[in-house]
Amino acid sequence: MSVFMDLNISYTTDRKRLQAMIETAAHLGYSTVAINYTVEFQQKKQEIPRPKSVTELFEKLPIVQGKSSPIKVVNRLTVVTADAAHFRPTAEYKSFDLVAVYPKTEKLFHTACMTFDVDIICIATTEKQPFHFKRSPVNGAIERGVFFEICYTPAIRDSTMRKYTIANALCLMEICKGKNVILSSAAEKVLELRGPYDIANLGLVFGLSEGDAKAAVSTNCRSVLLHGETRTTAFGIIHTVKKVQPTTKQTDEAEAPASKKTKTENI
Amino acid sequence: MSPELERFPRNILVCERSNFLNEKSRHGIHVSKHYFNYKVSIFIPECGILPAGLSSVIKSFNSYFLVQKLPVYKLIEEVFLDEVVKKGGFYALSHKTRIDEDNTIAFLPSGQMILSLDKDTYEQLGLEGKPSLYNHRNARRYVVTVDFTDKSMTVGGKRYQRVLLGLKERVPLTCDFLLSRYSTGTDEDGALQGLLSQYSFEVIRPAQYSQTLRIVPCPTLHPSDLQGKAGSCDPHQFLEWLGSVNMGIRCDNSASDFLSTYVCPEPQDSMSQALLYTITGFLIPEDIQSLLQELQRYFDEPKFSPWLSLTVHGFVDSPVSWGTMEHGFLSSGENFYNFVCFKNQDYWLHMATGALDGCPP
Amino acid sequence: MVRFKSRYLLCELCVSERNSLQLLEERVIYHAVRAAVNRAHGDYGSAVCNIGFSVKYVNAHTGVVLLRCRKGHYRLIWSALPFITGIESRGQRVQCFLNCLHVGGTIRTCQKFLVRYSTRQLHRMLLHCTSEAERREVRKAVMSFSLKKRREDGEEEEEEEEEDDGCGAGVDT
Amino acid sequence: MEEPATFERHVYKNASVYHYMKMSLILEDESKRLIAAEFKQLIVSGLRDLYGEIGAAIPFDLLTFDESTKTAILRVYNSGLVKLWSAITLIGSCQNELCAVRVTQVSPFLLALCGNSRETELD
Repeated sequence: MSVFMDLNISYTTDRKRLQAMIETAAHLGYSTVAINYTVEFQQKKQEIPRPKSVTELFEKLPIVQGKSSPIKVVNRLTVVTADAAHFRPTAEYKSFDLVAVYPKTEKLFHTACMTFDVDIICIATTEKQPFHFKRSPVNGAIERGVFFEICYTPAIRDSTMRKYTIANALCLMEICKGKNVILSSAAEKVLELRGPYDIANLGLVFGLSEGDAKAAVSTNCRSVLLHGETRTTAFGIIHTVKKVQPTTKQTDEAEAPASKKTKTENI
Repeated sequence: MSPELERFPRNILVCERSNFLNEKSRHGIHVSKHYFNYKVSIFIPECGILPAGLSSVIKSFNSYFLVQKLPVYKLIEEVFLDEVVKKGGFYALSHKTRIDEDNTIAFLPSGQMILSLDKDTYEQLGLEGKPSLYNHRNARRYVVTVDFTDKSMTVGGKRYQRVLLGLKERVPLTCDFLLSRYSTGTDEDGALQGLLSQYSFEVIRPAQYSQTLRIVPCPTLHPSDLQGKAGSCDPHQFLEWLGSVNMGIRCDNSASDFLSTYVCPEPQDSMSQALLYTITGFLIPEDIQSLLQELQRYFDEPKFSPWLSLTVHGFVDSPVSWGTMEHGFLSSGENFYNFVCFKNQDYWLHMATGALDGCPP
Repeated sequence: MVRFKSRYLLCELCVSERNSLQLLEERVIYHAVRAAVNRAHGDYGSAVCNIGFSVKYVNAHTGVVLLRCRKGHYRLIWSALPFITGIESRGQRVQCFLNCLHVGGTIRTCQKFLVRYSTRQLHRMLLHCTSEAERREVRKAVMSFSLKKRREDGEEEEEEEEEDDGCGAGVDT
Repeated sequence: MEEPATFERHVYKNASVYHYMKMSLILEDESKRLIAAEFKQLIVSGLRDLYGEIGAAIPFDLLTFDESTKTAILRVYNSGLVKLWSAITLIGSCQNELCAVRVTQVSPFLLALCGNSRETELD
C-alpha cells in the first residue's frame, strides 16, 4: 500500500479555488495530487497550455492531514480526442508529469491502449461509452502499464451522469477484472472532493473488489506516477536515482535534454 | 440482491472471563502485551468524583516525549541500544505515519524493532521480513522484525551492522516519534536524555478529562453470564452501550422513531450518576497495569455499583496489536480492550482488533 | 474468449383482459422493466440494466416474456419485477403483473421448462372446461404437442404453435 | 455472592451485526443550520437516488447529530454498510446547495469511535 493520491484536479484560472482544492485534498489525506489541464481538439490547430509551476501557486505547500510532510503536486495533461492525428506527443507534452488521453472512438481507444505513449486512458463518465470494451486492447494496456481512469465527480453532480459512470465502470471491470484502474475526482470545486476511504468504498459500487478499490486510490496511482517518470526519462532506459525528497520538480527539468533525444521514437 | 455490495469487513471480538485472584488469570499478560495505548477510559457507576487512590495512580502516569525528525538509526546505535532499548521498558512509535500508507516503526519493550515498510523501502533496505497480512494481489507492504536481544544480533556483529548500515546509509528513515520509558526508579535516563537533546522534542503529560453523567439507564450484568445467554445482554450489546455512554448517545428511543431506534439493552437498571474519566496520550502498559490494580481495590469498601469498567484504546496506526501480532488499518484499525470488574474480583475482558488482524491472544 | 455468463428470466405477463396482450412489444416490456428497476434500485439499478440486459422474446398471445441479463445482476432485476403494475403501450395503459416462472442459465432450459409448464396449464384448463366442445379443443391441444414432442424427441419446438418461431429465433442469438 | 469465576473464553467472529460511521456534513454556506431530521432525510434521499426505493428502505439509525459541528454518528446493519456509505459519498447537494459528507471513521464497534488516535493531536 502506498500513500493516497488524486490524480485529477481540474485546472482553473481561478487561483484561489485551485488553492482551496489542493488544501482540501491535503486535509482529506491525499499525499499527491495532479492538476489536470484538458485540451480538446475541435480544429486541427492545437494549443497545449504550459503547466503552471507549483511554486507559483503556493509559497508553502499545505501539510497533509495526519502527517508531517507537505502535499506533492504534479501536472497532468489530458488530451480529448476523436482522431489519432490529434494526439501528437510533442515537446510540449514533456513538460507535464503525466499524460492522459480520452479516446472518443473505439478505433482510437484501441490505438491508445496499444501504442500511444500515455500514462492514463480516461473512461467516459459524462456520456454512455460509445463502444464496447474489447479484451485485447484492454489487456494490451494492462501489459504496457497504462491505467484506466474513472472520475467520480460527474457521479456526484448529476443523476444521469451517475448512471453512465457506474455502467461504464462496470463494463470496464468485466473486462479488466479490476486491474490497472485508478479512481480520481476531476473535481472543479472544493465540495466535489471526497476522502480516500470514501472513494475506496465507492470503488465497490464500480465493481472493484475491496483490495482493488483501495489500490485504485493508492498503489495504482503510484504506478501511474512511476510510468510517467519513465516516459520523461526516455522509456526508463535512463533512470536517475533520486533521494526521496520532494524536490522532484528541479530534477525533472534537469533531465529534459535526455528525453529530447528520444522524442522522435515516439511516433 | 447484489451480494458484492453486501459484504463487510470482518470483525473479531474475544471475550474472556476469569477472576483476578485466580493464579492462572492472564489479565496481566494481556495488559502488558498491548504496548501502544492511546486512550484509557474508566467508567464507574454510582460514583461522583474520582476516588483518591485512583487519582494518585493517574497522577503518577509517565510523561512521554514527542521527538521531531528523529533518524531511526539513532535508536539502534550501540550506546542507546545497550543503555535503553535492551534494558526493557522502552516504548517508541513513529508519529504522524499511517500504517496503511507510510513506513511505520515501533520499538517494543522486549527489545524488538518492528518496521512496517512499503515495498520500495523494504527492497532498498534489504532486511529480511515477511509480507504484510494487509496485502492485495502483489505484496506492497512488508513487516521486518528485528530482535536486538537475540544472540545473533549482538552489537558489532555482522547482522547488527547490516541493520545499522541499512537504516543509516541505504535508507535513512526519519520520522517523528513518540517515546516513553518506564522508569524503575534509578536514574538511568542519561542515554535517552542525551539523544533527545540533539533534536527538538517536548515532554507531554497525559491529558485527563472527567465527566459525571446523571441518570443513565444501564444494562444489568451478571458476572457469570459473559455471553448473555441467561438473559443479560451479549458482549456486543454491552460494548455498544458503553460506546453510547462514552459519546453521549441518547437511548430513550422507541422502535418506531424516525431518527434512531437505539435503546439500552434489556434487562436494565438505572443509575443515578456515573463517572467517566478519560486519559489520552502515549500510555505505557505498566501504568495501565497499576491503574487496573487500583481499580480492583475499589470494591474493598462497600460500594453501590456492582461493577466498573476500564477501556483501553490502542493507536490505530500501530504496527502491532498484542505482542508482535501485526495490526493494520483497512477501514478502521480498531484495537482495544475492555475490562469489566465485578465486586467479587471476577472480571470480563473483551478484546477487539482490526479487520485482517490475527485473533487477539 | 470467455463469454459473459447470462441468466434468463422466464416470465408470464398476467392481465385481466386477455385481448390487451396484443399490445405487447419487446420495446414496451423493456421500458417497463427498466422503469421498475430504476424505481426500485435507483441509479445503480439503472446502470446495471445498461449492461447486458435485453428482452429476448415476447409472445403477444400467451404473454410469455423472456428477459436476459448478466448472471451477477439477475437478482437485482428479478427483485424489481414484482413492482411492475402496468404497461403503457400505444397510448393505452394495461393493468398487469409479471409472474416469474423460471430462472435459467440458457434459453434451452427455459424452453424445456416452458413446455412442461404449458402442458400443466392445459391439464388444468381441462378440469375447468364446461362444454364438451371446449374439452375436445383442449385435449386436442395437449395431444398435439405431446405427440409432437415424442416424435421429435427433445427438439423443443412445441408449445402452442405461436411459440415455435419466436423461441427458435432466440436460440440463434 | 457467586463463586469466583473459572476461566472462560469465547471468540466472536463477525458477530457484530452493526457498523458505526462517524461523519460530518460540509455545506457551502457554513453558517447554515440543519436539524437532525433534515440530515437523516438528506441521507435517505441520497440512498433513494442511488439505490432506489429498496435502497431508501435500508434501515439505519442516526445515533447523534451535533447541530453546531454538523457531525453525526450512524448505525447500520452490516449488509447495508457499503450501500449507505457509497450513497453518502455521492451526496452532492443539500437543499439546493452544494455539500459534501465526509466520513471520518467506520468501525464494527461503537466504542472504537471514541478512541481514534488519528483524530486528535497529542501536542
